[in-house]
Amino acid sequence: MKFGIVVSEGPYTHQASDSAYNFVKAALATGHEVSRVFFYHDGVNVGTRLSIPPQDDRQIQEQWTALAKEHELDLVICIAAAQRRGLLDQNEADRQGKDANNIADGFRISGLGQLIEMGIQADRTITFGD
Amino acid sequence: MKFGIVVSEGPYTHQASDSAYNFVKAALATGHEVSRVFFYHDGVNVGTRLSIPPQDDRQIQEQWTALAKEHELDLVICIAAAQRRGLLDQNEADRQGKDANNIADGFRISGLGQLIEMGIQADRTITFGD
Amino acid sequence: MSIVKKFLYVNRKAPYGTIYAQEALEVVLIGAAFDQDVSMAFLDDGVFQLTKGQDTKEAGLKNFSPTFRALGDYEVTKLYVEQESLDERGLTLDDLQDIQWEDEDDDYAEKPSIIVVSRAGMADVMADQDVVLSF
Amino acid sequence: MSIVKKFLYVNRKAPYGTIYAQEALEVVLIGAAFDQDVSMAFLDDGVFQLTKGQDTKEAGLKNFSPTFRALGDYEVTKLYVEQESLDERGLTLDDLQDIQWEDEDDDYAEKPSIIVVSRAGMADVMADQDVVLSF
Amino acid sequence: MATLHTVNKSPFQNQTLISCLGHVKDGDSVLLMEDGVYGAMTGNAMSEVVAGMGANVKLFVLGADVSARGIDAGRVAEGITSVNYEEFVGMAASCDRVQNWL
Amino acid sequence: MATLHTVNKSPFQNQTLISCLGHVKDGDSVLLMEDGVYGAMTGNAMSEVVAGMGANVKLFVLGADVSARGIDAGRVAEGITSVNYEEFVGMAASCDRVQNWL
Repeated sequence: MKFGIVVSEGPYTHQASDSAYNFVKAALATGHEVSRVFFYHDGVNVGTRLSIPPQDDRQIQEQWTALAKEHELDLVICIAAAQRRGLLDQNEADRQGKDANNIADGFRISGLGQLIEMGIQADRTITFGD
Repeated sequence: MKFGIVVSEGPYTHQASDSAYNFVKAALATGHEVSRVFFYHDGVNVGTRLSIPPQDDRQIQEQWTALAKEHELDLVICIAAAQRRGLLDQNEADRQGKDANNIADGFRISGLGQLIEMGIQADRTITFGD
Repeated sequence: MSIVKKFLYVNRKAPYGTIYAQEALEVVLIGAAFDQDVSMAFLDDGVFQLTKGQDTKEAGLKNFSPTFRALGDYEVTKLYVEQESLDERGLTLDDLQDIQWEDEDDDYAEKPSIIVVSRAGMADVMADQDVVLSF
Repeated sequence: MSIVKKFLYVNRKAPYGTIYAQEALEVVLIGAAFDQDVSMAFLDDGVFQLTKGQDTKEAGLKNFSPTFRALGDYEVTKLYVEQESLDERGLTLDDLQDIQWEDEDDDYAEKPSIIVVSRAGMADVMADQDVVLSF
Repeated sequence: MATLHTVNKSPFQNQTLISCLGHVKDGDSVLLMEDGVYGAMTGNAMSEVVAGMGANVKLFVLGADVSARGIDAGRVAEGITSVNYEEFVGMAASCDRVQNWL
Repeated sequence: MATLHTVNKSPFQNQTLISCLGHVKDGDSVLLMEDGVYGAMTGNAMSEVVAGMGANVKLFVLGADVSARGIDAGRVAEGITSVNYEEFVGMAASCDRVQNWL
C-alpha cells in the first residue's frame, strides 16, 4: 500500500516530525511504500541543514536525510511555506537575491501541487501536526 | 519604566511576534524603555534574514530590524534554542563548521543568562507565546 | 490524471492566532487546479474563520478573509459549517460572510456556498471522503 | 548584581508532545547561577512532567525527566505542585518522582523538593513573585 | 500587589482561560488577547462561566484582536473593557507583575 | 467504510478528543497518540467521558507514547488496546481513510 505523509510542525518544538519518522520507518519495514513526505507549515523547518541539536538528543534532520537516502524517499518542502519561514535552496536563493541557502541533503523544494498530487496518488494520506 | 519582552513563537505561524511588536512600539511611543527583547523556543526563527514573505503581507523580520535600528533595541536570540532550530550567525557557523549563516541585521545571538539578566533588570517581564 | 477523489479540508481553528486557516486556504486554491471533488468543513473554532467584518489593520496582520468569497471562482462551492459549533459560540449564519458561487448549468445563478449541517451531518460528510486534510 | 528577585517558572504543559517543558528546565538550570529566589510551579498538564518511569526509547525522544532530580544540586528546591491538578488527572504524589535536596544548614539532611499546594495556595505563590516566566 | 494576567487562547478549544480565572486574586486584571478575545463574547456557552469566575477581577479585551476577528463591539460582554496597545502597556506598568497564561 | 481517527492532544487541556468522539461513526477506530495518550488513562475526570462517548468505536493508544510519559500500562483504561507503530501502520492500511484531529 502507498502512504502519503504530511508533516506540519517544526523539529523538536512539536513531536509531529518524530511521530511521522517512526510511522514511515514502520511502514517501510512492513513492506509498504511511502510515495512522498510533504513538509508544510512549520514542518518546512525540518529540512534545514544549519541545525545543531545537542549531541545527546536525536538528530532529526539527519535521521530524515539518512532514511531518504536508504529508501529513495521523496521529501518535499512546500515553497510557499518555506519562503515565509526562511528555508531556501540555491535556486530559490538566486531567484530571490538571498546570499545563502540552508536546505539539507535529501530534501527538495516544490509547490503545493505536490501535496494534492500525493493525496491523489497515495492510498492513504496521514498528517502529523499540532 | 523598563520592560523586558520574551517572544516564544516563530513568525507568521503564531501571532506572538506580532503582538510583541505592537506592544514594544506602544511602550516606546508612551515614553517607556524596552531593555531587551529575548527570542526563545521557536521565537528564534523571527531573526532569519532568509525569509521571503508574500509582498502583500507584513514583513516581520524587517519590522523588528527597523524598530531595533530606530530605538537601539537589544534583540537577543537564545543560542541553545537557535542551535536546535538552525539559526546561526557567522561566529556560530565557524565554530560549528557550518557553511552558511542566516541571522538578520539587528539581532544578536547570546546565552540564556541574558533572559535571567533581563528579568532581574527590567521592571516588568512580559512573554508573548503560545 | 483522470482520477477524481473526494478531498475534504477540515478547519477547526480560529483565524489569526495561528496561521493554519490562512495556509489551509492556500492549499485549497492550488488544489482547485486538480479537478478533484473538493469540500471544506468548518467546525469547532473553525467557524470563526468565516465571520464577516474582519479588520486586521490595528493588529497589523494580513486580512485573508476576502479569499473565502473568491472560492466560487475556483469551483470550490461546498463549505460545510456545523450548526452546533455556531450555537456553542453564539453565532448565526448572519454573522458569517455571504459566500456564493455561479452555477454555469443554471444560467449563472448565484447560489450560496455555505451549507449548514448538524454534527451528525458533518460526521456523514467526513465519512464520505477519500482524502481528509486537517488544519 | 546584588538584586535578588523572586522568579517563578510556570509549567502548565505536558512533556514530549511539545518542547516547552524541556526548554523551561534549560532556563531554570542557567538561571540557578544568578542567585535569585527561584520557585517552579506545576499545574494543569504540567504535573505530568514529574511522573516517574518515563521511558522515551521506543518513541525516539530524549528523556529529560532525570534532570528534575538534579535541580537540588542547583539549589532549586521549591517545586510547587497543585493538588487539584493531580486529582483531576487521577495522580497522587506516589506517581511522581521523588525529588530531594540536601540542606547544608541541617547537616545535609535530604528534604523533599515537591511542595503540594491547593489551587488557592498556588494562587498565593503566584501573587508573591517579581518575575513570572510561563512555558 | 495586583497582577495583570493575559490569556491568548480560545476558551472553546483550550482550558487556559478557566485555569487563569481559577488562580486570580481579588483586584487582579485579566486581559484577553489574540484568540483569547473569543472569551469576551456574550451569548454563548462560555459567557456565564467567564462572568461567574471573573466576578472579582477586572476583565479587559484587546480591541485590535477583536476587530481582526470580526467580532462586533456590541458582542463584547458588559463589564469587559476594550483597550488598545498603549493602554495594555499602561496596565502592565501599573500592576506589580504580569503573568502570561500560555 | 471505516475511518481511523488520530488524536494527539491532552483532553485535560484541549477539546479535540471530545470533538473527535462527537464525530465518529459506529465501527470507526480512534488512536490516541503523543499527548493524546493521557485520554486513555483510567481513574480521572475524563475517563467516564471517553468511555461513554467512545462506546461505539474501538479505542487504541500508541504504546511508545504511553511509556514516554511514564504512564503505567495498568493505568490504561480497560477496552483500550495498546499498539506499536507497525500496528498503527496496519490500522491505517486496513481502514478506508485516516482523519487526523489536530
